[in-house]
Amino acid sequence: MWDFPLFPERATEIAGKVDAVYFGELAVCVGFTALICVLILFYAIKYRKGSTASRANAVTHHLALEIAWIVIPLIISMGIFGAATVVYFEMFRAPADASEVYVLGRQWMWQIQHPGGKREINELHIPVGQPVKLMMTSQDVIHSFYIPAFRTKQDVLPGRYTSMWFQPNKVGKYHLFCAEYCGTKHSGMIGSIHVMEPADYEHWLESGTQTETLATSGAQLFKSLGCSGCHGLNATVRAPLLEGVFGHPVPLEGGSVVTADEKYIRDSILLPMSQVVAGYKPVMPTFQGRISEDELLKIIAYIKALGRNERSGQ
Amino acid sequence: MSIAEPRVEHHPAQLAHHFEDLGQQHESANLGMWTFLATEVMFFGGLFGAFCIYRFTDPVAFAAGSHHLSVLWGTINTFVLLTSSLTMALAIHAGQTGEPKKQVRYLLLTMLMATIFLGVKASEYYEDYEKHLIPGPSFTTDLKELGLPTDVPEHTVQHTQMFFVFYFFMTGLHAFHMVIGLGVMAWMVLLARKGRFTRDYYTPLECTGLYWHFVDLVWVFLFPLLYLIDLHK
Amino acid sequence: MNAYAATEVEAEPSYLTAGQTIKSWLLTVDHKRIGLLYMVSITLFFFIGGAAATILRLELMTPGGDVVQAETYNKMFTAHGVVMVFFFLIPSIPAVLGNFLVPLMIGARDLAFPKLNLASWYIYMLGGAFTLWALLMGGVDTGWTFYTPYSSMFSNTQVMAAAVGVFIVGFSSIFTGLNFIVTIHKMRAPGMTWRKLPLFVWAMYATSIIQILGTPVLAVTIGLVGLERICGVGIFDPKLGGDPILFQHLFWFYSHPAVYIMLLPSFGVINEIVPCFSRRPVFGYNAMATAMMGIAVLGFVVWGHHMLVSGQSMYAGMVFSVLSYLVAIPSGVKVFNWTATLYKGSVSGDTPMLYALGFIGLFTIGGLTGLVLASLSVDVHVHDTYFVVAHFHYIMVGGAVMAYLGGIHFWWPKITGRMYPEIWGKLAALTIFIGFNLTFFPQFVLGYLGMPRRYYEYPPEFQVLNVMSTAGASILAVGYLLPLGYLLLSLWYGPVASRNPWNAAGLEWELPSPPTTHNFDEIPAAVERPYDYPLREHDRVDS
Amino acid sequence: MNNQSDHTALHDHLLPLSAYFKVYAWLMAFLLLTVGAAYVDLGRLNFPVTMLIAVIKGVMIMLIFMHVKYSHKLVWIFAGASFLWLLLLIVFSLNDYFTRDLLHIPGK
Repeated sequence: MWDFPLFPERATEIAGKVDAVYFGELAVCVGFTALICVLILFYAIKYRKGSTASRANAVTHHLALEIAWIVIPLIISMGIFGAATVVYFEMFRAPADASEVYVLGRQWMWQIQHPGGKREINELHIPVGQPVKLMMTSQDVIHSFYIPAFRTKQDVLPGRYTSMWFQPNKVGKYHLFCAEYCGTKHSGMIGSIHVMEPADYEHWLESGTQTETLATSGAQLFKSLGCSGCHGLNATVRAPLLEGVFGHPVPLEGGSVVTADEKYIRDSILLPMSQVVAGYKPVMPTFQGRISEDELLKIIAYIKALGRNERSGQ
Repeated sequence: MSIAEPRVEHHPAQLAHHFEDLGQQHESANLGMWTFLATEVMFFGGLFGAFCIYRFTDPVAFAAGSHHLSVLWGTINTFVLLTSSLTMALAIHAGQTGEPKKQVRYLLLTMLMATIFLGVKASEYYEDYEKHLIPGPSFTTDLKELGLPTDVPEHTVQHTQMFFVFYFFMTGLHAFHMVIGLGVMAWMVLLARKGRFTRDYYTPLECTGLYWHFVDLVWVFLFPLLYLIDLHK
Repeated sequence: MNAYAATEVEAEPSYLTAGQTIKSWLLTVDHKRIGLLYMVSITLFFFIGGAAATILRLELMTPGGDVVQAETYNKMFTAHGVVMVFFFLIPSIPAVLGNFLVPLMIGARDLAFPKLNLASWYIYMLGGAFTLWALLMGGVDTGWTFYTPYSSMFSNTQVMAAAVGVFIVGFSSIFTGLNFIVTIHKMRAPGMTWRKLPLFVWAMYATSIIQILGTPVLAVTIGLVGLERICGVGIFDPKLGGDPILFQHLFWFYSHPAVYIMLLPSFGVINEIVPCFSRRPVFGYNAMATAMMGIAVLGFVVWGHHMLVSGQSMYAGMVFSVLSYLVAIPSGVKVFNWTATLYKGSVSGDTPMLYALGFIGLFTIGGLTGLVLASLSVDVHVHDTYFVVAHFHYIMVGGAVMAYLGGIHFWWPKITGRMYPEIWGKLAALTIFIGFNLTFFPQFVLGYLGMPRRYYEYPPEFQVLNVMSTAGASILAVGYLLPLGYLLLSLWYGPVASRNPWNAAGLEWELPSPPTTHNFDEIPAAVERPYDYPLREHDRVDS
Repeated sequence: MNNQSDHTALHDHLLPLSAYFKVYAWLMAFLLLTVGAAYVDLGRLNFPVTMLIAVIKGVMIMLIFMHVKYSHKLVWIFAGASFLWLLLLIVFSLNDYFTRDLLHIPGK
């Protein structure tokens, strides 16, 4: 009975840093709580009603003391703030070489799609030691993707992408929870993260039915939805070429510049009028309602793949 | 309210049992009204805040929505409401000088202005209804009718509808405040006719005035936000 | 106990006996009677919320679902949250003790607007009726936070009835706040300057600011949710073009300061009890008053720390995080000042003091763990876990409820004219303290382990800690039933209380227990400085 | 602050009628100005100019029509505080919207 855990497993480097900040905070908490409790008990006993302790020279205010207990906690808390914030930025700034996995939350399951095209439900298999970035969205209400062993969590919103990343350093099976209340079976929206040796991971990837990569499916959609009719090299309508666009700045009509990221591509497909590339006519039709979240992810993967190629001319 | 008050014989009729003198009572009522208005500012303020944020996220849709409103009627209504504020200020002035006839006259004028405002507002609402601009299932999705460029995504239509959600919520809430104001003013007219408001005691009249000026103040901000800011586009 | 027996005989009837009909209670404009009306109603709601909590704790004894269905569980935590937050904690100290005490403490015959005060009780009851109706008609399953788009587009439960109840009860809170602000500004006795105000009155003033400026935003937000739910027009649901994060901004703009609506009044109560039972003026009066006002203002600009993983921008998260640390400083000042008040005092451990000392300890833990939650990276891990649940229960139960009970015991003789049995009082205080810690301390551990909140089922390795928590909850339940029993009995069997059984400073203690309907025959003209506690003679030399 | 001595006499802010008419004239002038300005394309300035005029109108209504100018400083504080709080709500919310995607991390 007494072999239950009191502290969560730690399976990323970041988790260690979060724990370090937490332990620092815990020390402050315990220290101050102990100080207050000990003082209260000590005073309550020493100066109990009727005790003979001297009450001479009692004061009702003491400026220096009061300044001290404003300034000292302020310094300590700013220190905590600084440390916690540094780790926070590390937690969400993904390295460039992270492989991308797509996550779709819905009542009440997690649908996960690997860049190679492999799909999973409520399970995520990843290789140890490699950074993985999750691109997440929801089909209905707000969910939250939470892996306690990685000390990381991010709300998953409908109509918008959110992201998180991690680099597991320990092989094992870890809890995946939905942390944002999402309805009746909220507590059933759980799963596991399987961190595997790279060789096992390769083996796992090859097992089961082989599907095409996301980018390949995206390429097919790009043709079948008619995108290539305008964005292709031999197009009759002049539209921007998408080769090498991803991750680069794009000048817009009206003078502003945006970086072509997932959000920009998604917006351009769904809301083409909102950010027209400088020098082009606003002629692209919207694909709102004609394309599913799933298909959007594939097209984004395709455009990303194009982006990794050399910029292929104007 | 019970009257077991030891010094009751010194007290004027309008003085409630728990106040020391009329000055204290008047100041309390005045401060209470201001506190209430602070609450009202935040009440409308939440809507203003949400409106501003959504306008920031989709200016095109909000501009398109705004273009459906009639600047002419809006301006006329602003004129009417500002005038009603003037007549209300004059009614209070008449309260301060203790002239019941003038109090009644200016209150009635204010009520007339308020009625005109509400009439104009109602006709604007009716026009919106005819143009299928009432949010909900009957809201038009015809891009031409909405004045949106062809080829905009569904979201822009939704945001145009959202403009009207805020338009009707904010102006409706404002109109609701005016209806309450009309009721209170009618009551004040009755009291004023009985000569209840004298140089020494016109607190209810003053509070009504504060309320009415606040209603005017809200409109001073609603009018440009809803009708004007996107007019040049 | 005999020392407390009344010696004086009052000629004028007390406010309790000045009219015995039901009508004389339901149509009363006497602030003291309205305070009692509130006391009865919020006690009712406290036990309704407590019953819901009992079901939650029973269900969580085992990892699987067994006691109730998942739907029922979700409805129960929603009922627990909505009832406890909006119908118990927010009105608790202001509407009961504040109503009763503010006029007495400042030397006034009543609040500035007695009829408005009665109206706010009726508004409270109307809001309560809507919410109870929602619970009886099948319940609500959105959580007390009503997050969109779940609440507006997905939930099939009685969201609207509950939302209307919360909307309505907000106005009760606004009117109470309005009444206090005007009363404190305009009804003080001559000589009762701001620097002579008891800190309880300062606390009520700071609370009222939040009530009048925060609550309307909640009301309008609920209105928008209702509009989206009923008319299906897009406001917060992304499918209809809305932004659910905006709901969270508007909701927390009220609901974070609402925590201070619960907490500032508690500070006020503790500020009265600690000096009285230490026989010392409160340490650092100016700092105490300033700290409360500072909390009221700063508390409005930290709401985004509830949204650090919500999709809010990182930069906004940083701003909210750093401001959250700043709001912790005045809370720390208060804790240090209370501790310093004990120093060289003459401390006695009567029941109110036990609650007060318990409050200081529990609030310290609750406040400090708040710093853990406000730090960006650690919050990513513990956000929406039992760590949060433990933290806010330390603040709201260990803080606000302890202070409320402490205050009820402290002023019970003044309110009812009777003494409660001291030994039972001490026993209950101790039971609550132990039960509370056993219930909620394991939840900190559970939270860091990663158990998310609002979970009906959970992985088996969390069971032992959950069983501990449930065991604590049953002790806590006994602790709460005890005062209900002996306080009620004391109304008939308790010894008659004197004017000032605690030998406390403050205008309210110069009045008979219970006071007359009009409080003061003559408004007091000269007012001493607050907390004028000289050391007892025998403590100066020896005893 | 002593309550009894502090109660201002009731008659002390009786303004001449001309004051009200003067404010009314100014309000009308600003109404025409703001409608006129709305038709002119001032680029980014349209919004601030329109709001500035609204604020000026609002301040005039509060100072003269609502007698704030002649009131106790408490009224100044209350009138000011409500708008300050509204500003807090709007500024701190917009702070989120303006800084989203600043770091090109989706969701941050």
